[in-house]
Amino acid sequence: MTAKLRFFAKFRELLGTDIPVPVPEGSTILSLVRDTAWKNKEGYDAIFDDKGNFHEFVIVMRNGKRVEHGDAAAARVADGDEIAVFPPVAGG
Amino acid sequence: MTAKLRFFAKFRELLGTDIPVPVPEGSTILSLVRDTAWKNKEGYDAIFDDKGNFHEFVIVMRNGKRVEHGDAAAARVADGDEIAVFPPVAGG
Amino acid sequence: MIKVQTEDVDIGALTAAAKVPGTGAVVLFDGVVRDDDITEMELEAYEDVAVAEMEKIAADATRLHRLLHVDIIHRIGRLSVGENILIILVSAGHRPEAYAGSRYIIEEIKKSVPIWKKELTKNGGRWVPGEHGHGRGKPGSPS
Amino acid sequence: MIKVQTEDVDIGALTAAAKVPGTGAVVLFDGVVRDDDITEMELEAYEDVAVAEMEKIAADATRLHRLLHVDIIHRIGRLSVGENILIILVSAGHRPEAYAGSRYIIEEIKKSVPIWKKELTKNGGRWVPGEHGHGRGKPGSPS
Repeated sequence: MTAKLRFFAKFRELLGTDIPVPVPEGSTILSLVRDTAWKNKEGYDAIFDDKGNFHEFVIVMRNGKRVEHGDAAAARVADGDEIAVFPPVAGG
Repeated sequence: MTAKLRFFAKFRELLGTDIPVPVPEGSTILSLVRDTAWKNKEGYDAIFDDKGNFHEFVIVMRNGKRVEHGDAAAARVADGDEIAVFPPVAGG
Repeated sequence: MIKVQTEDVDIGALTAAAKVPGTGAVVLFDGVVRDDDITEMELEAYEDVAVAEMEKIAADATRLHRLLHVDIIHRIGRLSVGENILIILVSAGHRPEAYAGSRYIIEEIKKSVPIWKKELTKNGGRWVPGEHGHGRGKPGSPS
Repeated sequence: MIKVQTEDVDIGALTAAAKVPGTGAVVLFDGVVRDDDITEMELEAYEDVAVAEMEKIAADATRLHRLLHVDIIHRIGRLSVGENILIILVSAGHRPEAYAGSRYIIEEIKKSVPIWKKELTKNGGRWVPGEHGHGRGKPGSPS
């Protein structure tokens, strides 16, 4: 079972993007992003606070739909999911 | 002594425009416009009410500056003046 | 550029030229002849006064809304459905000023610029009534 | 046309094409790279989601403001000072709808469309902070 992790903007610079990741049994959105971000301390710190929760401003999506931080810890990742993590948008 | 009378839009259709008019001694803006408009009843009625006053909506200018109706009856016409009379504007 | 003219406008070129230093937002308003069962529209202006009034409006808008650039081109003569009647192009550092400045200009033009429109239909013509009864903003106030 | 693209836009052609039947007013918003001591700007999008979100915004604007036509073209990639970043073009029967619809679209784009800008300066780069801390309108509300 694999998922794709996508980071954008500053998070992309620190962690890369379009990252295929194997999904261990029982993975949640939160655990999968944490495990992936862990490889780069600066990238991890950009996304998570010191309790391992998403910073308030971080936006998380699964397959293009917003996922609330409160739900990310319980939402199981399914095969083929695209999980996107990004800072506040600044287009226009 | 001559002045130029300019009518616009519907008033122009009825009365013409760029009309050079001799200015009799003591002419006011009101009297000069009245005398000129008199030649065409429909034109006159478009501009004046049955007391010979400008309809409320009529705009009068002398040399590009607005003249209040109340002042038009007293304002003496000077040689070379350009008097413009027109209905409410509708540009844009 | 503030003009009353019969010719059409090159909107692409005009927009490119509006990007003066400091520009972050450009807003273009394009008033178009609407197909309200008309064949054509005929526009007439008291030209010198119309240009002077539009120059005053542009200066006021620039001061009030901190604009960096203003073009106003009002067309006259005979125009077909879909043709440009009025182009207002403003540049500003940021979007709130650009939108507000553009809107200010069109509303003031409607109030005070001596231009008239006649709709030509199959059955003749009809002068379009102004949006402001007294034609100069507040009733009775000289400009 | 709702697009995220690297190429520039032909504003003249786009404006001409926006004059669909019933159009009386066209409003164009053009967001431009401002010369805030930067050399260039680099834009990045979560493309599929950005396009879907802009399509939703265009549909909402059309319904709320009775628009007749909407184009939104957001550019990405590396842009120089003075280049177009975002073109919003709306048509309506009358000007209040056109202005309000245009303004609605830009404000919603700022809130919710996943696009990011990095200002490149002589000393490196700086990600532009969003105008909305939470990036999706009301804090905590899913779109």
